[in-house]
Amino acid sequence: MAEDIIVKGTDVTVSFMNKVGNRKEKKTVLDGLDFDVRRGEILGLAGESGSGKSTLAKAVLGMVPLERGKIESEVTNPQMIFQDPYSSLNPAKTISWIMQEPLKLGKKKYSSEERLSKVEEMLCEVGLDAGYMQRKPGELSGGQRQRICIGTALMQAPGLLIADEPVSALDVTIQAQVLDLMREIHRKKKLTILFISHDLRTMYNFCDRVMILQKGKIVESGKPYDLYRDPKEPYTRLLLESAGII
Amino acid sequence: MLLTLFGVSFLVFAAFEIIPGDPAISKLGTDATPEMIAALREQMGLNRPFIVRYFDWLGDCIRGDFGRSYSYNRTVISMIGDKLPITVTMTIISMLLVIAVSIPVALLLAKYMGSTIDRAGYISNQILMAVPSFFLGILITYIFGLTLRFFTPGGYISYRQNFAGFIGYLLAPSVAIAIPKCAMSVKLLRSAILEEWNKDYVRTAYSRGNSTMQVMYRHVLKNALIPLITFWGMAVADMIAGSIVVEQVFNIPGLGRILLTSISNRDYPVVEAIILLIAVVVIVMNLIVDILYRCIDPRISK
Amino acid sequence: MLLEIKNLTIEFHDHDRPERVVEDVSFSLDKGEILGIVGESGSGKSMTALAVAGLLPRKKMEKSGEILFEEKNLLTLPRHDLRGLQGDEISVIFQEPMTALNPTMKIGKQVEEALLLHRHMTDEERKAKVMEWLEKVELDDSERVYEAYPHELSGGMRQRVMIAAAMVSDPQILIADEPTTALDVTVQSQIIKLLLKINKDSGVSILFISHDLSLIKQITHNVIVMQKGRIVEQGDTDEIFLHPKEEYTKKLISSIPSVDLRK
Amino acid sequence: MKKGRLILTVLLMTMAAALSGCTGGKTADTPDTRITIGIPQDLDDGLDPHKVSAAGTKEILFNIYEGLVKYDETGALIPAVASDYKVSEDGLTYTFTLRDGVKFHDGSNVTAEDVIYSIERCSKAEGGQDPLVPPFTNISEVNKVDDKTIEIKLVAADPDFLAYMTVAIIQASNDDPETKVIGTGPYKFVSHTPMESVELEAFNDYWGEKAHIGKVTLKIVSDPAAIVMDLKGGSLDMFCRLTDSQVSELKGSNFNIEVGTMNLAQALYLNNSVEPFNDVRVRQAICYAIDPQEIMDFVSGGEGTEIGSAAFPSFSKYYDPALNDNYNRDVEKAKELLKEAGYENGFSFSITVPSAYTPHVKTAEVISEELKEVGITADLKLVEWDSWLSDTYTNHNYEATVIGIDLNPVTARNLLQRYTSDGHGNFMEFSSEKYDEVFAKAVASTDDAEQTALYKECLQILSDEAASAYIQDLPSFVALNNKISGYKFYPIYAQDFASLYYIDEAND
Amino acid sequence: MAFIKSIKKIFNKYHGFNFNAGLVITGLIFIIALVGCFYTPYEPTAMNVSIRNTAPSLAHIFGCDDSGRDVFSRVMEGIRNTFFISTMTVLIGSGFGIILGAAAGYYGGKFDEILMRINDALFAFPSVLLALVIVSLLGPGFLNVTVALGIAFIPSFARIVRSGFKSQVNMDYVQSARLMGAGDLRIIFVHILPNILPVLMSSVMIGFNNAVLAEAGLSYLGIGVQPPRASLGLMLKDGQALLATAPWNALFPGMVIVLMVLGFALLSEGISEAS
Repeated sequence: MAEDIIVKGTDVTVSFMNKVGNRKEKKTVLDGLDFDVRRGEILGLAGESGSGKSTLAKAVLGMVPLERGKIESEVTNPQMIFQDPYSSLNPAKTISWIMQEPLKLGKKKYSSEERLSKVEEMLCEVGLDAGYMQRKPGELSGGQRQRICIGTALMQAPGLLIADEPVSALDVTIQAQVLDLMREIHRKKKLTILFISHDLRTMYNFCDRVMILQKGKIVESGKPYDLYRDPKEPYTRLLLESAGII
Repeated sequence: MLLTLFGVSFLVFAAFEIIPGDPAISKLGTDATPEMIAALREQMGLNRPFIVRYFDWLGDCIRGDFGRSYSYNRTVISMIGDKLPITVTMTIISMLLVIAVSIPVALLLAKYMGSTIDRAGYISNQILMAVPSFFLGILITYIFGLTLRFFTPGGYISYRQNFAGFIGYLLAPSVAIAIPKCAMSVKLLRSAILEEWNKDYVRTAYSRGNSTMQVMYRHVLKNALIPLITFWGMAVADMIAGSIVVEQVFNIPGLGRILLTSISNRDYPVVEAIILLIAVVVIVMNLIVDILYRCIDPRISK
Repeated sequence: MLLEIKNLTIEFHDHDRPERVVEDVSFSLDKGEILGIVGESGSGKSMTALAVAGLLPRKKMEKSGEILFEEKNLLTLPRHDLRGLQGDEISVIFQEPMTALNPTMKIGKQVEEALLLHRHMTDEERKAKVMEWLEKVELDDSERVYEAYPHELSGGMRQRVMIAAAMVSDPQILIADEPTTALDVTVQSQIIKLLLKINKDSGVSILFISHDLSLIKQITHNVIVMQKGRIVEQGDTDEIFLHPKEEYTKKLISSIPSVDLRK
Repeated sequence: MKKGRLILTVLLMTMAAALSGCTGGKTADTPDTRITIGIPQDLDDGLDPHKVSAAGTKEILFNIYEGLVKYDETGALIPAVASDYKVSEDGLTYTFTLRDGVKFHDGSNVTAEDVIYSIERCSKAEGGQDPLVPPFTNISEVNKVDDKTIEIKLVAADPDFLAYMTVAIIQASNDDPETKVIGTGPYKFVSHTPMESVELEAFNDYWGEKAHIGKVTLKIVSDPAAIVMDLKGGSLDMFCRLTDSQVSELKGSNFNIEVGTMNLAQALYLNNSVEPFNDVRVRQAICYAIDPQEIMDFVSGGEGTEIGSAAFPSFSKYYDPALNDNYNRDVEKAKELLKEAGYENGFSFSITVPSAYTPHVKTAEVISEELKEVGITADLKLVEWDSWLSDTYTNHNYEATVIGIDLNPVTARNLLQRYTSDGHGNFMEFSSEKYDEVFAKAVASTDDAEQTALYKECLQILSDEAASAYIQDLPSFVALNNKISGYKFYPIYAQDFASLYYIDEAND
Repeated sequence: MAFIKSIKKIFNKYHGFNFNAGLVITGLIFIIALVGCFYTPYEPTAMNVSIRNTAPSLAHIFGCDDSGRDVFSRVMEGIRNTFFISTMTVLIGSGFGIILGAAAGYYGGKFDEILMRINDALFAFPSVLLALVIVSLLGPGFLNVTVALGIAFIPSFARIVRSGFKSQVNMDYVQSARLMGAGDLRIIFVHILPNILPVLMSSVMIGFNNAVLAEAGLSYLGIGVQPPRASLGLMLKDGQALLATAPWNALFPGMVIVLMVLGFALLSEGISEAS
């Protein structure tokens, strides 16, 4: 792979059998996809529900078997943050336990003091403070929880962070703050981010590149400015119009 | 489904390999000489290796021949066939009682949510669930049989002689079996109704101008019945097991009594046939529950 | 004036100390007007809408002020009369199309329920009215939809069914509580267009609740901005979007990601 | 001396006949009277009189089948199908004269062929199996003298042989006695619904005194608690072998309680081949530690009769009450014996008891309490009847057990052969040369008095060597509806329904 | 460590009516069982013919049974035995139930299919016969009944744990734990288990009262606790025959069974209500 591309997918196809009544039906979710993720970029992946964007994320993480094609990735420990803040943090554990977990599991061994100081440090980085250590996910707001998720994901200094609709469940003002945080982290740590969303407006200011996905196929991709100014594919134009951008 | 049946049949057959006691000895009684025992074992084919006997027996069962009872030397089918209607009728009556009692009571409790009636109903529910069925049987016989003379204890009338008397007598034991299951059904239905009540479509129904009763009967009850049906499916299996104990107390010669007597007589063919029968009934009940599921809840694909 | 609300206040009493959810809210709704209520979660916008629809829980709740509709105060109206209005004069559509419909009841029977409760019609008349509205909400193959169950339809189709079920009895007021939040962008814009068409054709006034400012901008004539149960600002939508007076409104408007394609 | 014996038996017979005749005062009952009798177990080991083994089944068949002679309630053998019989001088030939007018239930007359067929069926050993009645191997030949007389020749004289002549007489033409239940007794077999009930009906052409009650229903009641409730509830008129707690429940109800004995020897049977019971001193220590009277107080409210050895009271010829005082409760003596045997600080063992018999279970509980005072801990192991039958009784793997041993036929030889070293059914594993020697002499002697003395000496040895810790002959409580009377206790397992009758107000 | 912390958390979080009532009843019974180990007013097996079947009196508050033994002392011993058997039964049942249920729920697929089939087979098998097999395998008596009941309870626990795991396994926090490199075992026992603890706790309580009922049933049939030791089921059975003349023989054990079962039922309600 070219040295600046860290993940390359060629002819990626994923399908699964779903039982309708007693007949087994093959449903293709990703259909011969070619894509690449470059080091240090924020790549946007736009598409409506059923377009296969989450499945693509899982494919990149190697959690879904490919029917055809292959994905080469030099990233050793990719991490992911999710849309629903309520199910993305273990409700039975305290924040400090949750954030120490990646340190316990990582290859580098840390003593408990080192772990606590790293957690405190990360909490500040994501705009919270040590006071949150002993609290439980149930006691926090959606925005605070998403910040904890980001902090936890960064604990193992991942080569790639996949964000699956991280802000769409939050209030508009909170969304802006969380996106700012992610942009700052991207800048400071040169972190490559795969940003999955259905909201083209948010992606315009956030992503370096945007790929439009429809029914498992990449319709179009490019810089947001070029893409939004003269969309070549009718589907892209439809999305932009529905979002009131053009 | 067949796998389960196969599993049960193997478990039963293996069980009697382990339980001590030998059918030949139990048939010949105390003054049996060792030679007589050996000869009878030969005649019964007990000396053949376990596996051979198992597959022979399984083969016969599939062909519908469940062999002859060791102690009664009548065909197993005639014996069970004669007793099956008794236990089945009792289970059906108990089932009807459970359904007839639990739905109105649960609706009542759901209607007066949180009031004193709800609390009192709740406590009595818990108590009724806590009473062992044989204890219940005794209390019922004592109160309704001896003191109030509603029925003559032990006065079982066979369905051949007089059907009304037969049903009349079975009412009391059916009540003893049904009560714990009624309490459980009420509890389950009540919590299911509570759960459905918080769902969005109830609010939509209210927004259309339905009164509370209309919302309950047109929308919630049907959906709340779904978890209950699963419970009733499983409850039938418990009821049959429960009837074994209750048949003792009410002196009813049903399947339960045959099972217990045959176990103590080491009457292998009869026991194995009865247990297979119970397993079949349990599996059939689960099947019926699935089918009921499908027609009530369209979400499950046909 | 079709509907007038004067210093509406709602207090919850189920926790130890009473929690004031809506405080001193007053506004009015004219015939054929589309009035938006916008605010973040916890601003009380849904509570206000539910109060108008008469769907607030009766217990552990203190309500004061007036909601006047045809000279009747909906807050103090006896339940029987309130039920006469619900589904007939005032209808509601909700946010989650997946759960707002009864999963085990056919679509046709759910849409006709308002008619069943409020109109004396023969079965044929009722079916005709339902089929008429299923076509009006642009559902293709309305015959199949009539017989179908909710889980067999997509999110967008289900929301159209909700609209049909609400409009079938020609209500005067339609309350839409975040109707498109759970839908895809493309489907969202179709539903908005449908609501605008219905408003134009039947003159029904719509109370549109949302947290999405760009949506409010597209559909509403006037808007009310709420924060923590109080009205921060209200008035003509375009006027407020061009130069908002209150700090909070400014902050809200600025947080919409702007797409400036001119540079 | 032999002639004297002969006259004695004849005298007895005439007296019995006379006696039965004059209980009088009973009118011939109308056929529609009925009685429902509860029985604890179903007749689940078949209905063939020659093959049946369960005591519960034999009790009932007593009413349907009769032998050439039959027992009466005193235990004496009275003529039945045979009107009378003569025994030859050397005791080797028995001649029976058939009673005329004896009919089978299907109306056919009893012929000599039927009698010969019945006896040969029991003595022939089909295919290497033992004969149905083992002592019949002593019969050399059975021949028909004429239509009315049968002659049986024995290989060796046997004073008890007459007892074996109670074997049921069935029709020669009856190829399947299991299903064709036709006998000569006072009651006819009507039907048997397994696990439910057995129906009998009075046989109007019975040769002897006709049964008073027309229909008898035997209803199976397997749950002890239900018995009392069913009696009080009115669905049962009679139940045998109740426990004393059930009897106390029936006080004040419309039931009379008849008290008799169970005719069995209940004891703590010790497995003499097992440590430490192989030491006679340990066995004697246990006898000293146990107090039969206290057991009787607990188990049956003081009822029941103490026994000192294997014979039970109604076997009056051999029962010797003096043996009861052989081991009166003496804790010090028991400890002394234990010390001698090297078990100062006691030992522990388990008593296996069939769970279905409440009296035996309660006896074991009392024993384990009593043994505690001597430092011996006995814990109970309840097993099902079938496990007891095969594990304990047949395979002898147990330490101690509490059970009652009854007798059928009621002969001393049958009672005592069990204790001989190689005796059939010697589950106690008792063996003492002295005992074997005396028993052999007793069997061989032909003089009755000498034989009785020798058998008594055997019983003495059993007590002295403490083969088992003998306790009691359990009381037999029978609940009978107070409108019915005439219940008779028999020394053998027999329930005589024919003697029951309704006390009609009319004929009192 | 986390496990104990969450148990502590659960207990101090609940305060509903059910939970308190359940706690009071179970606590009372537990204390009686505990005291029963050291002191009982009379030797439970001491017989005294003079006081056979005497009515409850100051000396014998629950009266005396058919062999003149103090019913109250026997009930205390009975509670201890029944309590012990039920606890062991639930421990065995839930222990294996968790392992099997977790594996079936977490991995799903073929393994789940086979496990559930075995489960159904065990369900369809009358527990009476199962208990008989095990008791005859190991001999009657105290421990063997516990093992028998324990095994008979595994299917129901496995089913509950399985449904608990099925609902948790697709949650996002499980996926992120996997991404961080957590092994399956760690995910099952450290991550998922604490979240289904409330459901498990309430089913443990229901399991408890079914165990008490089952033990009573088995003793009724003569399998299980051997006389002269006492168990509530056995006392109930013997007491039945004396319902008219000495009803306290049956009523007090029966009442204690009902109380015990009621206590656990309320406790389980309290837990499931609050979770």
